[in-house]
Amino acid sequence: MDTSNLLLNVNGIEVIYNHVALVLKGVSLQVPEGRIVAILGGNGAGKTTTLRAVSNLLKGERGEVTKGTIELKGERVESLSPSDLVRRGVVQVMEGRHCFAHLTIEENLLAGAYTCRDKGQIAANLDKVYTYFPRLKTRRASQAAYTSGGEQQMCAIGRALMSNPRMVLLDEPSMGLAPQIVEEVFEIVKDLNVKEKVSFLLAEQNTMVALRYSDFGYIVENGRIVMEGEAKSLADNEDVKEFYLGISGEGRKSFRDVKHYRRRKRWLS
Amino acid sequence: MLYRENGQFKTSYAADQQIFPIAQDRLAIGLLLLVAFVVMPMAGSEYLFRAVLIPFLILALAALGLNILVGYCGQISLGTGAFMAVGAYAAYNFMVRIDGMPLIGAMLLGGLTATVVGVLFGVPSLRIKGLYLAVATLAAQFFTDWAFLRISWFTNNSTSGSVSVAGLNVFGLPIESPVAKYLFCLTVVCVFALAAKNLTRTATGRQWMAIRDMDVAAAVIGIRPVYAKLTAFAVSSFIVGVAGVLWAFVHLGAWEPAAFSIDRSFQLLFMVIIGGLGSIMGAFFGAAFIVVLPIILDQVPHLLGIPLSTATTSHLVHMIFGALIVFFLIAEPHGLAKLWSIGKQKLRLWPFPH
Amino acid sequence: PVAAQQEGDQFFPLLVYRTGAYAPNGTPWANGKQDYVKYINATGGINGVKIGWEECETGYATDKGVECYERLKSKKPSMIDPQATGITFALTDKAPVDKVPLVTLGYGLAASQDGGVFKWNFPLMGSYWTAADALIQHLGKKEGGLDKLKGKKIALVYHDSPFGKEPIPLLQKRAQMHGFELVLLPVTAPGVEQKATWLQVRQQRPDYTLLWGWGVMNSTALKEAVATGYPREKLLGVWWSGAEPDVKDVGANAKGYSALALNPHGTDSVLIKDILKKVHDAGNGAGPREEVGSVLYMRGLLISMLSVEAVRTAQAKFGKGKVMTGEQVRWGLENLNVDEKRIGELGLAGLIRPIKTSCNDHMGSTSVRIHSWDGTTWKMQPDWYEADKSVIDPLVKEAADKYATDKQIKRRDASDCAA
Amino acid sequence: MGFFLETLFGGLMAGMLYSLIALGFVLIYKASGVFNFAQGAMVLFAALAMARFAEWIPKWLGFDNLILANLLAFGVAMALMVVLAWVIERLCLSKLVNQEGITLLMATLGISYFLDGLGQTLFGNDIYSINVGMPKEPAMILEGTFQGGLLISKEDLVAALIAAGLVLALALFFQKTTTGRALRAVADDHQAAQSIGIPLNRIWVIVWSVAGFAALVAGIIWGSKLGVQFSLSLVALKALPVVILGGLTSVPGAILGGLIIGVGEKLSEIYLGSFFGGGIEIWFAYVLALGFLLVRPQGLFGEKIIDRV
Amino acid sequence: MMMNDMPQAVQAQEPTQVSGRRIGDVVLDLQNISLSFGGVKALTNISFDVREHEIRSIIGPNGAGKSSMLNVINGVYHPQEGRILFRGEERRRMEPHMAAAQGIARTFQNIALFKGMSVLDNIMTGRNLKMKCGLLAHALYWGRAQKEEIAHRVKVEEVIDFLEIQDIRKTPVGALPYGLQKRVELGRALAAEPNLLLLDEPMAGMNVEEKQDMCRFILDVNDQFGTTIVLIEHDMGVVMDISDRVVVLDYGKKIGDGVPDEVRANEDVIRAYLGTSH
Ligand SMILES: Nc1ncnc2c1ncn2[C@@H]1O[C@H](COP(=O)(O)OP(=O)(O)OP(=O)(O)O)[C@@H](O)[C@H]1O
Ligand SMILES: Nc1ncnc2c1ncn2[C@@H]1O[C@H](COP(=O)(O)OP(=O)(O)OP(=O)(O)O)[C@@H](O)[C@H]1O
Ligand SMILES: [Mg+2]
Ligand SMILES: [Mg+2]
Repeated sequence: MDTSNLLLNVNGIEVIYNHVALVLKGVSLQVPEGRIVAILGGNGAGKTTTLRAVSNLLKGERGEVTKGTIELKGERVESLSPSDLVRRGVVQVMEGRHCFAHLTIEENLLAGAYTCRDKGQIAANLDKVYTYFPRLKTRRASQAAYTSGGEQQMCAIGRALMSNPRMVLLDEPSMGLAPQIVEEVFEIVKDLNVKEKVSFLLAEQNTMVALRYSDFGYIVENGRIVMEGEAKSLADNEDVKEFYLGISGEGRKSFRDVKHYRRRKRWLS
Repeated sequence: MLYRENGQFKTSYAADQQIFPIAQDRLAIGLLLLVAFVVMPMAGSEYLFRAVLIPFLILALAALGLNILVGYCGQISLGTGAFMAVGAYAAYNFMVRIDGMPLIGAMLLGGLTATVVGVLFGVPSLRIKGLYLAVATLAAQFFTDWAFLRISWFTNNSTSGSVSVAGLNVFGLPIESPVAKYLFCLTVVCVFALAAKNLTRTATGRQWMAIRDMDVAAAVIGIRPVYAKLTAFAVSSFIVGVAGVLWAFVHLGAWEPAAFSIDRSFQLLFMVIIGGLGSIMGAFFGAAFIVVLPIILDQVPHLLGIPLSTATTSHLVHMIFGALIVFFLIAEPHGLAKLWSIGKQKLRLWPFPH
Repeated sequence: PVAAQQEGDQFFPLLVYRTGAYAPNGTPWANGKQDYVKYINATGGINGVKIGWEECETGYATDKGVECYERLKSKKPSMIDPQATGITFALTDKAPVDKVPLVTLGYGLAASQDGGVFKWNFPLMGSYWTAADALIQHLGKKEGGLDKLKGKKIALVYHDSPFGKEPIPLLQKRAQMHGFELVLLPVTAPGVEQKATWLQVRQQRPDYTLLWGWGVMNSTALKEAVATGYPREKLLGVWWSGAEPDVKDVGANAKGYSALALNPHGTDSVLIKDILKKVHDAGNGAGPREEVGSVLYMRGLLISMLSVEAVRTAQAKFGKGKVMTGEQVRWGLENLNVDEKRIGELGLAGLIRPIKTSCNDHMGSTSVRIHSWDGTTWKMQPDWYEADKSVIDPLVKEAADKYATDKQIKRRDASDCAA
Repeated sequence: MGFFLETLFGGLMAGMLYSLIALGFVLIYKASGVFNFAQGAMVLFAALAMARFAEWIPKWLGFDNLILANLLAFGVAMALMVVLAWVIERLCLSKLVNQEGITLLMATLGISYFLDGLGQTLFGNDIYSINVGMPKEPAMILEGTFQGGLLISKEDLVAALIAAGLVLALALFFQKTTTGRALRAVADDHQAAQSIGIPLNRIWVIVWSVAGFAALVAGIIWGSKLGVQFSLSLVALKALPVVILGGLTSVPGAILGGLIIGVGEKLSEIYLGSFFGGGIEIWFAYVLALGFLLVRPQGLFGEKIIDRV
Repeated sequence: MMMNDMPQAVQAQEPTQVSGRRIGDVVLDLQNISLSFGGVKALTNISFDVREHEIRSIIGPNGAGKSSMLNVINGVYHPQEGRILFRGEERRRMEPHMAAAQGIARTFQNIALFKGMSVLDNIMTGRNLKMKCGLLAHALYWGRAQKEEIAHRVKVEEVIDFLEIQDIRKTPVGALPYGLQKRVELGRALAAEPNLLLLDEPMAGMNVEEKQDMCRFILDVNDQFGTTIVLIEHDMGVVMDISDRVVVLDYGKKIGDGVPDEVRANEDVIRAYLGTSH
């Protein structure tokens, strides 16, 4: 990978929850400026934890980074508060939506612009989000808690975009979105990446789409990086194909046929 | 001996569903009971019984009852003092109005009366939630405070409104000496703790917890919120009521409504939260913390010979106490019981760090 | 220091409250108790026996009080003054078992005056019933005779607790006797909001209003009286509503308010001058110097004084210069005889009336005066009132008998009294 | 009729004073989802600071001017409340991010103990007075219209006006500013608020300072009414039914709730009390609030309690 | 996932034929259901039915009203208009716990597990309706209550084995990763031995392998116990592969209904939801 222009450099971090559960066992990854990097991996692999470690949201989960370093443009950021990071342009879209239940969709979005002081800019951003997600516009006046799962997901993404980020940590953006919207979301990602040079670190289960849109990928299992490479080469890897894309030698299997066999991932057993 | 569960394979679900599945724990509890029932009565001083152990046991019982409501069923109550008072005054009335009413009978009837009142005040919980409910339960607190002062029938027309009991005995054994009182309380507490533990590890307890964690989802899987909430109120106020009887009859002997004031309610809530919500053991930890700590803090300057005025000591005790509460919450928001279990978990891993 | 004790001392446990809602009133009281003990020690002890003492903070809470009692019990206390009615109730059952006399000067259970049933309780110098009786007598006097009270309306604004409710039976009896109307207005403790109460006072326009409060309730009542324009001259308080903390914050607005004065105050007496010299000038005072001689300080002082007298009396019988047990002190309390001469020796000549207890009478005296607030200080009025035995005694007997039956206690017979 | 009106006025004014304390609860709840049981202790602490500094400052600086003394004392007390807010945030709240409501509630109880002790250690535990020149004597109005006229306590009237002004100002603050929105976001989800760059620590210091300010005003008004002493912290208990009746999250609710509770409890005590032997106002207030809640579980203006799957 | 990701091989499936053999009568018949919240029309005049033993999917864009539909079926929402026939009987106003009593279980889109409880306890709650002991028996525990607990524990262990979550049985669910939580939620629903199982996006947030597992569970349940399943899912691969019939909602209206192939070919559906291939 091109390391000359690193935006984010995570170096061998370990994370412990509740003082007892060691979840990340030395994860290192890099996000160069203006790139889209994907973290892939199964349930509980530690994707979310990695993102939380970067955005410093671990504290609220009673987790802590016990080893390793995290650098943003060469600056150590482990001890910064999440809001400091947002000010430096790093914003996270949390897994599981986390919309502000009592606020309306529009208030949610505006709250996302907290760090932005320029009124015109805020209005423009709001417009931008509404054009990205027209569905939000029609639901702008409902309390977030009463919107559908997908609408909340759009709201969460839109809210993060309101802060003019330089880098977005996207945790499972596709979750709960209709296929069309998933595609749209990734188009938006690409769009922002190309036009506004926003970098993305995204944790995603929808490997197929994720690899299609990203430049580089890491595969995490059990708190360790087990594979990394250009998105293209990952997508061509046989193991990745089989376990993350569901394509084996003879093409995609029907979900009906997977019924009665099962193979463990090679690196786990 | 290392604290390990390795090698202790459960061969039946019954074994797996024991209260203490780990052999070392069973041993420890056995020892603890031995000390409590045999060693203490021989070794303890009168002060220890009357000023520390008896209040500790009774308040632990009340905290246990409250924990069922708050910790297991998620209904915050600030009216615990009220239910203790109902238990105490009801038992008193059964005692003085029915000839030959035995102490145990009065105690259980007192508990039952508290149950009835508890369920009555629990009814709003079907509609009102969270902190709104918490504040609304204060209605029970202030109402009973008032009722036992104002309605002289409850106090058997005592002129001052304070009442007292004498000549307690159980099956002919007098409950007068500190040791007898201690053993009586200990027995009652053990019985109720066991019953509460049983409730909480079976379907009833799961229903409560389900309601606590997410009531809509609980309803969807077939738990009736009405039933679950009201049983929690009922069981909780029964235990709290019995604790009230013990507090009044055994600990104080003579009392006025102020013995069950709002301060008591808060104190019990402290115990439950500090000890650990949703943990039987937590009630004991919490009670120990809240009963014993101030006593110790109170004496420290004295013992060290630091000349501090009574007022200053007392203020310092307040400050340290408050700071410790915050400290423990920060260390472990789920209370001392959780801290304890994390400790054990670490012990299990020891000497490997993780 | 909160304690001073050595082996071979006569131990005085001092239950106090210097914190919480009642601290402003509890503190001078506690200081008075402590200063007198120090004073006795400074003057050589009780026939050479030094007093050991330890304070324990109750915060006016019953359970804390019980805890203090249990803690200090092991030090063989001479007697105990719980400083709160609630704690007194809780200890009344324990005291006989542990053989610790309870001294409740001016408070506690009114019926406990009856030593035949309450062997270990000593509500010295007055109970809530004698207080209420004195107040009614005072009103009678103001009106020109008790019969003039007929048709009058008297309101009782009281602390809604056993403390506040105690006077009610007596007042009801008096109301029956003289034909005045008694209006009961309870105030929920601690009494920070009394608007409704005083609106009722304004509506009912009672001829007199008796105030039966403690702590913040008193000053709030006075302020509300001011705010509703109720004449302070018609407002009379019990002795727990007539100290400096109660009027201090109301100041000149409380002018004209009167209350019972169970004890003298001021710094003119020989005793106080001596205490100032031997205790405060020696840097040993429990509280600030200005507080010495204040109403509640003096009350604390008196409690310690009478306790010391009881020890003295006991020593006279059981051996001078020895440490007395709780039982012996109890005997001393039951055989107190503080006559005019002794009062003079104590340095309070003319300021208190003789106190003489007996097996049946654990109160010893019911004499009380009235003092009035002139805007800056309490001014003592000259008249002494004595409770009317014919009114009080039957009530006491009835209540004591009821207590005895409830508790399955046998009334003490003559032989017990003689012992 | 005259008496009824008088009771009504009395109730309204008492209610306004409750609102003032209720406001502190509402502010903090609204802004952080914490039910601040330390509000009572803060009122006491602020009042003690005010009373003692007003006494000490002239002594230290050697002047004798009541107004100046009060102004300086107010400034110092307010500064103290800000410092307090900062310390509470640093040492306590910041370490309890994203915890459940009940844990935070418990922490505020701890804070309340601490403040009670600290306040009395620093400032003493006697009765102190705050004299800000509140009129004490009552005024008689409408003597022509009603027999006996209507007696209005001027002190209460002034206090009620101050309370109303403060409540209004804060209501506007919440409704109109971006900070207001951020505060509500924090109350809903600490972590999500952090994730979009809302600085929890600063927000909390601000809110606790504003609550400290409300406590100071309440402390001055109640303190000049009752005298500054420990019991002041118990006044908070009278504000609780107000808070839930008005809705935990609503500033206007605190006013209206206060008025309803104030009037309700006075009328009940005077017109119903005698049937029950009196002393019913305290529980009546709670029962009244409870009754309201049965109809509207979120209080009058509270945010609807969301339960959705 | 998009249509063009789906190799042709899959479409050789003939679900109708398979269904022909096992699918029975209509168990749930929804007629002209309308539901609105204030001004928002979540469902407008929707009718469809569910047959015994079938896997019936509901698809549609975000906010189409799919979850609301499930909420209507199990009594969380009460439609303003329309009739619901369950096993031929019309249901009047009904509360969720009554639906549970009739054998309707479900999972939720936003995981609704009991956070403070272990996996085992969570799944045990699913058997709640089948447990008969009362409060007193529970308090005493030994005897009847213990027997019952153990009997049900055996059943629950079967579910745990079935879902392959043995190693996390004692873990508190709050600490589990999202995907496993979804699985536990399914376990809780299965523990109730329902005859109608409502699944709201059970595979959201899972990778292909995990989805395959989930499909396996769903198909097995359907096969072995004959449980009727109503499934909401956004992964078209899954939906088209495993469902017997699919109903498509859009903005609260029904725009398509039929076997997967029909739906896939439906112009309206393509426009509103699937999108044209690109
Ligand atoms: N708050 C927490 N306390 C304790 N353990 C936790 C906590 N959050 C996560 N874990 C544990 O950390 C591990 C990694 O979890 P994480 O959420 O990072 O996984 P993930 O890769 O994001 O999975 P998913 O794809 O399901 O979201 C899991 O085993 C999980 O049980
Ligand atoms: N309780 C409610 N109050 C108000 N509006 C609601 C409520 N429930 C759902 N809605 C609205 O009804 C519409 C349908 O919501 P629903 O949750 O059924 O959508 P969905 O089809 O499940 O979408 P998704 O795929 O995003 O989960 C949405 O616009 C939503 O905002
Ligand atoms: Mg994740
Ligand atoms: Mg949905």
